[in-house]
Amino acid sequence: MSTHLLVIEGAYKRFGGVQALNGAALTVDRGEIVGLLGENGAGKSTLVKTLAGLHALDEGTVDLDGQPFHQGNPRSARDQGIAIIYQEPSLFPDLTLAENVYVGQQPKSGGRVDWSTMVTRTAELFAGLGIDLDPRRQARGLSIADQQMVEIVKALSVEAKLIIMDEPSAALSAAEVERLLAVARQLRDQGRGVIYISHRLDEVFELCDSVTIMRDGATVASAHVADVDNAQIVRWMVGREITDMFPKVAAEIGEVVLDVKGLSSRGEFHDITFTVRRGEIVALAGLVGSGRSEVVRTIFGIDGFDTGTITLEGRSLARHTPAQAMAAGIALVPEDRRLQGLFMPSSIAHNTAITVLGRLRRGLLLRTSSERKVATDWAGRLQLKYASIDDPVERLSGGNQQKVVLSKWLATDPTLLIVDEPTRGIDVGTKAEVHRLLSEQAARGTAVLMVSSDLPEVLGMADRVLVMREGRLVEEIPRAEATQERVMTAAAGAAA
Amino acid sequence: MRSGGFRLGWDKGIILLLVLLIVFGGMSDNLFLSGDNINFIIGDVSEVMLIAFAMALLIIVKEIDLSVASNLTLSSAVIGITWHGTNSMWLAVIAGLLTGSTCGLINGLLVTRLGLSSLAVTIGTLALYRGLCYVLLGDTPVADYPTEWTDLGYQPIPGTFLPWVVVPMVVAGLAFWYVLHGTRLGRWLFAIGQGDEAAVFSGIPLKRVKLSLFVLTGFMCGLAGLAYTIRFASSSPDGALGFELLVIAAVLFGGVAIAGGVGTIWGVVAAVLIWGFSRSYLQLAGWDANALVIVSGLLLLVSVAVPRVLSKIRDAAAHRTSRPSSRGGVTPPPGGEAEPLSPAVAGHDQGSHRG
Amino acid sequence: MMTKLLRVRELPILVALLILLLLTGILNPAFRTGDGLTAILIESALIGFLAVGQTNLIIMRHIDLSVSSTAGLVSFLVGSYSMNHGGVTGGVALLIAIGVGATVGIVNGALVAYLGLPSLVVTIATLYIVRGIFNYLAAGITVTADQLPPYFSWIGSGEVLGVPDLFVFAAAAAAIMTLVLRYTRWGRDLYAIGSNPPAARRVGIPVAHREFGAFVLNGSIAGVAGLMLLSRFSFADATAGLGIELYVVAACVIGGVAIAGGVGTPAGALIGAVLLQTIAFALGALGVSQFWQQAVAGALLVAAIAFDRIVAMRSTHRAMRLVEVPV
Amino acid sequence: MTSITKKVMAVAAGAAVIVGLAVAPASATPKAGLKIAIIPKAINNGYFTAWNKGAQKACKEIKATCKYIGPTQATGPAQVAFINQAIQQGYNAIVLSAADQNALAPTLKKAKAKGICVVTSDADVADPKTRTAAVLPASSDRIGAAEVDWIAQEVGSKGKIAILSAAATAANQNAWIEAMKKQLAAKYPNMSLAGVYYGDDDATKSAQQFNQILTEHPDIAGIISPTTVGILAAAQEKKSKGAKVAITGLGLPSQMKDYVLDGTINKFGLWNPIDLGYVGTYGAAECASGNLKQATGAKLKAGGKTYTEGPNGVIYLGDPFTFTKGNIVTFAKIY
Repeated sequence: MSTHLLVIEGAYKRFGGVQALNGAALTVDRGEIVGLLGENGAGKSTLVKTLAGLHALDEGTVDLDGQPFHQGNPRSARDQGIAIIYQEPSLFPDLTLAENVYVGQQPKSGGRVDWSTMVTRTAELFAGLGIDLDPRRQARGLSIADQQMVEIVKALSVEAKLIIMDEPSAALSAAEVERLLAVARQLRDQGRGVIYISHRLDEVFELCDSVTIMRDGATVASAHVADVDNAQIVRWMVGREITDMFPKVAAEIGEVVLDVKGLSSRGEFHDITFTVRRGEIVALAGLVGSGRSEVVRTIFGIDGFDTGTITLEGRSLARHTPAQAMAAGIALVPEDRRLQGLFMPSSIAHNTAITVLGRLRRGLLLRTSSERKVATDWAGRLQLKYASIDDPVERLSGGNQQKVVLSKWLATDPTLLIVDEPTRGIDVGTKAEVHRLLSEQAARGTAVLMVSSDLPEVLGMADRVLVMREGRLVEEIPRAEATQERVMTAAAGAAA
Repeated sequence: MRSGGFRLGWDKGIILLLVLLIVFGGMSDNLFLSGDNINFIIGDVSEVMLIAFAMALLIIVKEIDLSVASNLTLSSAVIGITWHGTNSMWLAVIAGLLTGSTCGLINGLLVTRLGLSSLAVTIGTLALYRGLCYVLLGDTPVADYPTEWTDLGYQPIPGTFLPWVVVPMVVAGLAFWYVLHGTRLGRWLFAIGQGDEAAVFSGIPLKRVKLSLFVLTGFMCGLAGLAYTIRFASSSPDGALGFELLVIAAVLFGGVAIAGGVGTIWGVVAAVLIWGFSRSYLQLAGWDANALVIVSGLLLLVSVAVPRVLSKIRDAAAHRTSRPSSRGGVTPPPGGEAEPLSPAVAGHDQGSHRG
Repeated sequence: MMTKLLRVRELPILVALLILLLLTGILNPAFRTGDGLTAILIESALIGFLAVGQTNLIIMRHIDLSVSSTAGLVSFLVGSYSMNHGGVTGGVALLIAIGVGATVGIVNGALVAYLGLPSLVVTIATLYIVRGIFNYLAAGITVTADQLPPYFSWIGSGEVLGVPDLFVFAAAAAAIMTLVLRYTRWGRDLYAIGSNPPAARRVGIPVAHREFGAFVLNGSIAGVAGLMLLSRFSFADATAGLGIELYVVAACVIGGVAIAGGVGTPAGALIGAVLLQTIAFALGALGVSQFWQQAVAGALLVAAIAFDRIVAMRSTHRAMRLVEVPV
Repeated sequence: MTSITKKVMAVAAGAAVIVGLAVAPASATPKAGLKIAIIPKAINNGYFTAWNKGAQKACKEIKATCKYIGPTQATGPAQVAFINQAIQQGYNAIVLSAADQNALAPTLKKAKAKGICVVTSDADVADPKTRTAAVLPASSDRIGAAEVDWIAQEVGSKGKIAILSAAATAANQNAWIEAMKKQLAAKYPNMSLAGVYYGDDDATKSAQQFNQILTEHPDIAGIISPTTVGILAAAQEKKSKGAKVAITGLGLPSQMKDYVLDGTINKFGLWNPIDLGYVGTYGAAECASGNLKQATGAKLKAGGKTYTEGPNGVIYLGDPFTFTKGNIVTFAKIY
């Protein structure tokens, strides 16, 4: 029996236009924590989904515990001893915690589900990991961190051999991260294999035994943590010239366009004050869950706010709707392309024109032809790769979908363009194009407010960097002084 | 905005079905296409058609209204009561339309303000509005409407064989066609049906649009109540029983997807006419009334099953280009993992450039 | 053990029921003699029994409107069989009931579970088709008491300690199904599917098979309900069971089975059925005129639905909304 | 109208039925080869199956082709489609039991405009101008009074009674109920009407309403149910609950036989639906042949008996028969 717990070699997988896995490989031993690193879009989550049994590889071999891993069936993946902890776990809100742990495999006695054993066993597993949750309470309303603990306990309940943690620490506070890392070490000491996926290199160095780095769907390197340093890992991860990634066009900074003062919304963010000037790109940096998306949603009018003022070109906006924000000249490219940015079954033409229908009516009738004209015009400007303007957007690649969302909002000719994670999950090539577009738009006098968790992007594009932590604006750093350490310190509140 | 794969074909297919039915029916039974019979059929389907227009829009935005039949009867009852009270038919008509719209408003507020499921709400209001009919009329139907109004019910428009009710039907049909397929509001309806959240993020006033659709449906029930009252020259509390399932069946048969986001007005018009003409044809051919009920059930099933089977076949075929099937399969990787701040690299570090 | 069954969710409607019964008892002497109570129980037996099968479907975010036609068809088929063959044994009656009911369930289940059609549309269609077939066969024919074996009316009118046999039968069915849902893996899967369908698939629960099974079970229950109809009235004609499908759904909703799925028990749905019937009776007993009764019942139904939502909204902390993330 | 003369008329009417069946058809004055549509309130109802038997018998006698067409739901709007069918297919006459007093008026006007004779039988429409004649069992007053007399005999002319009717809007039932109220006030001072309950001609609802009556008025002495569905449901409920309340009203002998024989019901009445169908068809045929107009005093010969039109073209066939243990078995075979 080979010594390795898991061996993946020569893995290939294509989704429509995107080659998600391009010759990936990964090896994990029992009692080892492997850090799986790579930029987003590098193929990490596709690999995870393969192991979760949600789809099968086009090519390549996967051996688990010496036997070939039976792919493509979630139940058999679980039976073969693989458990996944997702960054946003999804439990069964109406069921109790004990049931969530034992769903589909409830302990039985005398032919019927044995509730008391289920509760006591769950309590034991919780205690084992130092978690004080009541197994009888409903899962609805549980914090993300506690949900993850339930998922981990679910893994323990099936005696999982290999536990994959897919960016588990993203939305956790420092204390919750410590608890998570301690639990991971416990799993390793129990002889299980752990794959830890994260962008926080400090956690990786603190926790993992070895690292495997992926880029553009392939495994570029793997090594023991002791033999490598931060910079080497980054070079493997990024592996391309940084500068051409962020074509910064010099823009003449004009007067204040957006002026936010003392903005607070209970439980989301407090006392946010900043300005964005014409022609300026301001980045809003910080960890996921630090409240950045909530701020821009409020500026755009999706959510309300308790105190403070929002003024655009001198006109104040209060309890306004997105429609009023758009009328005032604000545009928001939302965080989730699929759920918030696009109407997936609809055509490129309809998606692009939806925000400017008011202007398109000629005579009585709003003709699809006028929508096609606008969409074709913008598709050209953004070099969109598409067959016909009437194709549904769900057939486009991630990068092209983002271009449609961008053209949808650029078509409104906004004075303030807000973009939330503009280049998340799109191929490297399109990323550079999006950056070029943003800086050209700024050069034309538009004020740009960019929420981004991609530090190279923040440092490469922003004229000013505002850092948020746990709902507060903690630091404002001009471009010249913006460095990795300073932003990280402000964002994580701890030495990088 | 009529995307949505095969559905596109269904609304054309159904118009073809209508033409075939009329041609085939006409050839095999010369009474079928007589002016009188067409006059009857148009009158027979008028109330279903009027409400189906508004119901189609509701289903496109993923909502539904089961209270339409009770609303229709309540509006008719109010017309009766007001006619007795004020002796002016015009006041009665206005009162009826107001009643319908108010009932729609109540449904709309419960759904949009309280976030209730429209199915659950309208099961409740179906019973409530029907009960109010009995409160207003008790056991005495209103039947003493002025003859110049009730004559409209059966005398055709002079010089033609068409009943007067064809006027509101055509006007409403054109208006709804224009709104759904030719205006910004129409694009919004399809957008809401295809993605609630994306609609809000595109600046579409979701709650206000849905509320106005419920009020519009209520108004159309009031209008249908007026047509019903004139057609039967009376208002009684037990009118239009079981009517709501008929309207929903017609709308779905017309190509409007219950999952929302897809549908056409001409598809619905064709579906209602097919229902009217096939009923009349089978009846003239001596079929038993029960057989008609079976036929309408089968037609509804076909209207939903055929597109589904074809899209499954299309998906299976498309699978060779490894596009995952939409049912239960895995959608392509979501917009990338939520990525925390990556301290990976300083902006100016010249990483070694490879490949 | 029973108390655990009626968790918090069913408590409010149980309290409402007791208050209403008390109120009518005070205001109307007949109630105290138990006659009124027996009458309510016999009336809610049929709707309560049908609610048992419907609950399984609503828990999984589905619905089955064809139950009234199935029950009507079975009541007529068994009646006419007995008329033509000079009587019918219990076994044959059950065979016809479950056979016909399961067949309709299989058609509904296959179309919804394996072809993925929406259950509202499919069951409206089968409601019409089965009603059409039923009326076509029953045109002009009426089966009367003398053409039925005596045990039908004996069951229909029998009582155990004042509680009508039919209600005992419905209550037993509700109790058993509640236990099945609570103590078997099949039952727990239904709640998981209704609570978070994508997560249920991800955990490997065979969602389609569970949906199919629940439709076949509901069809069979509707078939047996046809026998209840027959024994209740010793009479079968084309109007049997007409229009009760929406009342069954209303009973489930009032009984705490949320339309959004994942919550509710058959026992709660039975209580919902009794509550609906009590409202009708109480209004009559309180002297509310015939014509006001349906309006008040409708208003109470809307209030119950709204109340359920308000309670649910207040109990979830808005900030911590659990995200249903499709993988 | 003393009870004696009522008895005499009852016997005479009964004789007419038997005579009508046996004697050879009178000279067929109506034209042969007429096309007549027989439209019931609903086709799935036993009462109308019997009604249609009478109509078909008349059609055979006058060599007319008659088609029995109608809706599954007993509502006016549902009947309109079938009246239209008769108009479209060029029928000469329509025999109609109106499910709704008012809703059919516009369509009947259209039929009249097309020269189609319409005769209502069993249930009339409100506007006499929309049809030529109406063949009804007896005047609503006579029917209402007879039912009150039957229940009075059962309860010894004292105590509370209730009425279990069909739909709230059923025109003939409401007319009979008015007559019952008048009869109670006039003849039975120490009997009182507790209330009117509506079973909507639905077995389930009728049974529920029966229980509602018992619950609300535990001291109820008698229940009148002027509808075949209501009286059957009431009898079944009374028997299964062993209730003591007296029950009477209008019911089909074939459906009520058991309950009369086992004493659940002692006396109830009905006219012969076969007669109504039979005479109604003759009326329609005579009208279509131009022999019958709507005029008080006009004569209609049918099956050897002559009927005279009262005001508004209404022909009464005579009082309802009363069925008791004695004659229930023979009548149960007929209808």
